[in-house]
Amino acid sequence: MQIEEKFEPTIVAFCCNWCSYAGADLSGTNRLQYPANVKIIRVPCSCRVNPMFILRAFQRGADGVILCGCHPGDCHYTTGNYYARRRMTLLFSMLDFLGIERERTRVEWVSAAEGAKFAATMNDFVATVTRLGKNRRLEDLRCKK
Amino acid sequence: MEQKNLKEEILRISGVNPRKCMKCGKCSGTCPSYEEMDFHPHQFVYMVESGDIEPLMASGSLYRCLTCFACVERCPRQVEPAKLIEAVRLTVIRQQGQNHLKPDQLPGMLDEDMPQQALVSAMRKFAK
Amino acid sequence: MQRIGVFVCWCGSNIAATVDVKAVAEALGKEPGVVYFEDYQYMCSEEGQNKIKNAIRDYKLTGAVICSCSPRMHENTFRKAAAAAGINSFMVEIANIREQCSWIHKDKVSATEKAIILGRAAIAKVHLNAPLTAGESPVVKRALVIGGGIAGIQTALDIADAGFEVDIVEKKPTIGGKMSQIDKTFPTLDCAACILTPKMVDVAQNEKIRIFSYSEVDAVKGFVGNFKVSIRRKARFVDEVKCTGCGLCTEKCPQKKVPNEFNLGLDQRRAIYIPFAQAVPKVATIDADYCTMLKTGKCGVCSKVCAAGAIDYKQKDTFVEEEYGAIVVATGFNPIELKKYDEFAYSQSPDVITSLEFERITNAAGPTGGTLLRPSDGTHPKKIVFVQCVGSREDGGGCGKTYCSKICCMYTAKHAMLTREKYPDTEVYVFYIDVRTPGKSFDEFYRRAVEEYGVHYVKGMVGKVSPENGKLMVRASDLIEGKQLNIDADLVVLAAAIEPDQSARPLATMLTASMDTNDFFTEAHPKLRPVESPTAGIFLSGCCQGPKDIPETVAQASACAAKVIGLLAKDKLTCNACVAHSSEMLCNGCSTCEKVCPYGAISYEEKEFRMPDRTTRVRRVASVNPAVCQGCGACTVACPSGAMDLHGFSNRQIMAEVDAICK
Amino acid sequence: MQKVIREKAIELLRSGKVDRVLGWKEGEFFYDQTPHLFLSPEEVERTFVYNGFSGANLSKYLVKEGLKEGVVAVFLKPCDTYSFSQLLKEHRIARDKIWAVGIPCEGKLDIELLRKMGIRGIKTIEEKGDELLVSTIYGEKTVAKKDVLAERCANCKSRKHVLYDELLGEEGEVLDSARFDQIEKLEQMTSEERFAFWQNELSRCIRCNACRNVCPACTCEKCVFDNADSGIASKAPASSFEEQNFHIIRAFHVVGRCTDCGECSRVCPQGIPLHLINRKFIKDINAFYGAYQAGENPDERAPLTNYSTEDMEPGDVFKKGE
Repeated sequence: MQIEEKFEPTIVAFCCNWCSYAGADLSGTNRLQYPANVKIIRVPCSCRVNPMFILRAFQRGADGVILCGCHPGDCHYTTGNYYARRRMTLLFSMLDFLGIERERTRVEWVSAAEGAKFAATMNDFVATVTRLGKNRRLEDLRCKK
Repeated sequence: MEQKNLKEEILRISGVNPRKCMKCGKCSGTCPSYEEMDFHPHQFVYMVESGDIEPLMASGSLYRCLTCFACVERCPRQVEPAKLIEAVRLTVIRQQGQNHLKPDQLPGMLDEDMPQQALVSAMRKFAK
Repeated sequence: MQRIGVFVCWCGSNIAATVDVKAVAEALGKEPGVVYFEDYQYMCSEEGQNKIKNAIRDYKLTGAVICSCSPRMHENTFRKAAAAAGINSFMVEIANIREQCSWIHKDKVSATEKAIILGRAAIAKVHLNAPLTAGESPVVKRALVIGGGIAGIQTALDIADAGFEVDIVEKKPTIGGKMSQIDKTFPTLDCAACILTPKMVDVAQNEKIRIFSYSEVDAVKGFVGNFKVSIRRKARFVDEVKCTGCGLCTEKCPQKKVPNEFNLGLDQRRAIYIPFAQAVPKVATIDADYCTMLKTGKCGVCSKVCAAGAIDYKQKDTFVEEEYGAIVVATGFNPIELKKYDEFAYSQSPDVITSLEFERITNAAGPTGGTLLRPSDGTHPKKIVFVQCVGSREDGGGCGKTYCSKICCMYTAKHAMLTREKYPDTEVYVFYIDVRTPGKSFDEFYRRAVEEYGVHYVKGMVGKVSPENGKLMVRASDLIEGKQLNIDADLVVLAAAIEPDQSARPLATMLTASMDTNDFFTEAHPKLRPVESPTAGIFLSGCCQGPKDIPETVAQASACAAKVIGLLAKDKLTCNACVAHSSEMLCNGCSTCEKVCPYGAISYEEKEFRMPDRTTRVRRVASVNPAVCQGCGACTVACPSGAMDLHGFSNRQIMAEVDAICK
Repeated sequence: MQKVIREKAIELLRSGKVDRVLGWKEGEFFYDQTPHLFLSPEEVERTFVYNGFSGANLSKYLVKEGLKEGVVAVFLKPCDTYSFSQLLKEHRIARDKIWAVGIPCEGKLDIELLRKMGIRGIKTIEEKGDELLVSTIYGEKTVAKKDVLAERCANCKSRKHVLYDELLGEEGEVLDSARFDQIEKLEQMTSEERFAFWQNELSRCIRCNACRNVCPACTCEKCVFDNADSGIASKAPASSFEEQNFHIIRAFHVVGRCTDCGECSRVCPQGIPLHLINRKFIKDINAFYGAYQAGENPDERAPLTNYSTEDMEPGDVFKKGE
């Protein structure tokens, strides 16, 4: 008999340096818990995130990818998150069109003051992805050891 | 007495300047008789200042003030509300036949637990 | 292959309590390229930094990974340490195992596992790191101040005092701003003109300061240290050099029915005017909207009376192009429009006025010569009601502002006090929600209004003002006594909320400076960098950043000047090292990147290339100005060919991190 | 039409106005044409063709042609002019070296549809209004033209030439096409159905790169998939996802630049409807950010280099349908 192991998803979170990464730090400073599944990659701005990175993450076995940036209007670089918003809107719509579960991708605007929001978002996202289970549709099997 | 003179009279008797009040409410916050009063110490100050004195004179609150001076002690701006209440009370008592306590009431109030001195002092306070 | 050292910090027990630091160090020690690993209680301490420095020297490290607190905390510390040990500071990467690991997880096993993965990602990134050097750009040693109110004046004077040239751009015909309209200043009650006009004269006489009055900023290009600004000098139809400011034209002009904006429309001026007697520059201006000559070509009286021959009806807007190293925004404020506040009858009765209008009525140089008279019938008001917080502290939905306008409590106390002083027979009521008087000698000032001048302060808001038979019936609540009041007032003065000037929003777009939802400029840091905009080289002075009274404005103006002087004192600026760069052989020249760059850092040039097939070709390629680029990376994603990449956050570095995390 | 075009080509070459002519050359079979650079009037006379199988969009060749000495004439169908205009907007073509001749197009044929009808051994096809007279080695056959029109032509979006130096024939108009119908049909499927659909389609991809090589938007100096330094270089498919990765990134790189010319699907040897991916992006752009047609207006900002503060959030895409 197989013993079913509890599914622990791999979540990649791209956080912009100025708001969301600071928001993530704040949730740490306030000791707000969220699952260890979330690993944060620091980028200067949400507009630095290439759709390529997101596909790459899924290809390499990520189960969910979330992009966090400053709230629209608050971008450190004034317009970065507006461009990111359009890019991600189109990309996510496309992924859905190709039959990839829409809940695996998310964009959330988290300011440097929203430590609680960051933790809550991550908790929710991890729960959602855990419910979806393993990402099979986008995984590149060659990358598995 | 006319309203304006009434206010001047009370201010003269008490020596209090109600304008100094900044309406923080600490006097009422500290008052042990608060629950039994219709008008609370801060309202006395406020209403005297705005010349709205007759309701105060008609109020039983005048006789609920213990003159404990907690409000005087604690007022951050040294307005001395108790003195003001005392002045309003005096204004009432000084009117003809307005004694709040009459000597013939005293026998009925005698009580084993109450020191007689309390009655004497009440007599002095509430009667001409 | 890099030679990488891994340094795991305990942060006392902050990290070590939840993360098995030894296990992390050992696991990361096994990663390819890692030749040294170590853990220590406080890596950021001098001893910890020495460990890093020594390891770099002893093990000939080319890169370092520090597993510690957030890079926002100590990245610079460790970069400096690495640089001191002789490697490029950008060869250091931080794995954030405190804020983003030990502090948010309780389970030691999963936290340790995560710390190892974060370490691996950092190692993967360092493998692809390359030494970066920040470029340098020269600084134009001149400053531009936009706005000639007290904030702009003070900033300009301070900068000029340090020996730098300053230009002031003021959209009105004269500098002076709101302060010139004010009668007296709290808490000392000295007259505003007496303290402001000498400063205005100082500005006019200062050799380092040029005033561009009746001018606006038209376009801003460039970047910190090297702004190129185009200033539009609006046609005032008067030659500024020739005009002596004698004022004869302003007396002879037949067009007398022009609302006088300086007195907020409470009286009238001529079509050619000098806003007030102490105006700087003291030069007449023709109001093109009202001038009969300009509209119909028939009049020309001012030209006839002008002995200096300064009138020029054919004058056109001109543009001045100037270069600056720093730009100061001092665009100030305005009271909000009160038309929507029907309950206060502002539009229905001339006797309901704003506080700024009250200032003009009580000002000796105002429409009434300083005598307090009702605008409607010129009688002396016997009962005045002041209403505080009109349009301030409202919930977002309405026409008001969510913030406290800050200055109203004090100026209302001032108005009430002055009224009672000059006219002791006048009854004065002030309706307030809170009286907010933080500031030196401010509360004492307010108490004086109450105690010495007998101003009736009533806690509660006015609900309704209705004009009735020449009186204003004011219905309000008295929250302390718990009753409704009805007052038959002669004059109602509304403390209107203040808002940033309308010119601020388009200016912010030109400057690429950020603003909050209320159109106040955002400071680089609300506490630690309050006079700088996040956009380098843009500085904030006065009410454009938030409501302020005069002492605060002047303090901020001087602080702002100090920051500007600090910038202008430098000969060269060090640029951001993490900038975009284009691989010319890959670039298609399609201009997509140029369009998304918020800083205009990308330009295109035709260049001759020797191609792989040994032909030469002239190609259109992008080039990034590293002095302008702020490193956001918008261009890198817009570029279809992958020619554009970002130093310090390259495509391959980020993908290496992704790979390390997803492994 | 072929006659008029040939005459124009010969005239241009003879007059010395142009040095080369870009057109279609007949191949081994009637339906098998290749884009060709004609250098002499004789060559034009001999092998230049223009008929229902002249589907190739010649605009992309202008990128390279523009680098050469001399002027090249090119014949552009309405939809090709969009690509031409878009390439000019991206500064990819030296305009002064191009003489663009707009030519009319009545819709191109899809050989696969003819084959599906069981028609083999085609010798010639004659267009007679709405009908086609197909002569094969097995005899003659008549088919309705609409039944064998290429999908992109059945859903033609425009018969208007957006850019040309001279025009042969009459100018057409922008049409109301039903090109998004199939996208909508796919959108209405469940996520699982869509995944199965694309899995079936994309798993056939052999990574021949024909779609990329023919695409007029894919004119990069070096494609990221060929660039060893890009970190995502890959030349062969190996698993189910690799093809998706390639096609998503390719489609994303041409968002706002794809004119929906349909060349990708035309050349795909595996018959994958690749244009649907690009068309989905176009449909989304129209729905989210207002109608946008790449190549139409050289001054308009492309949707991804533009923004509005009021733009929808990525999560909102899925809210409205539900």
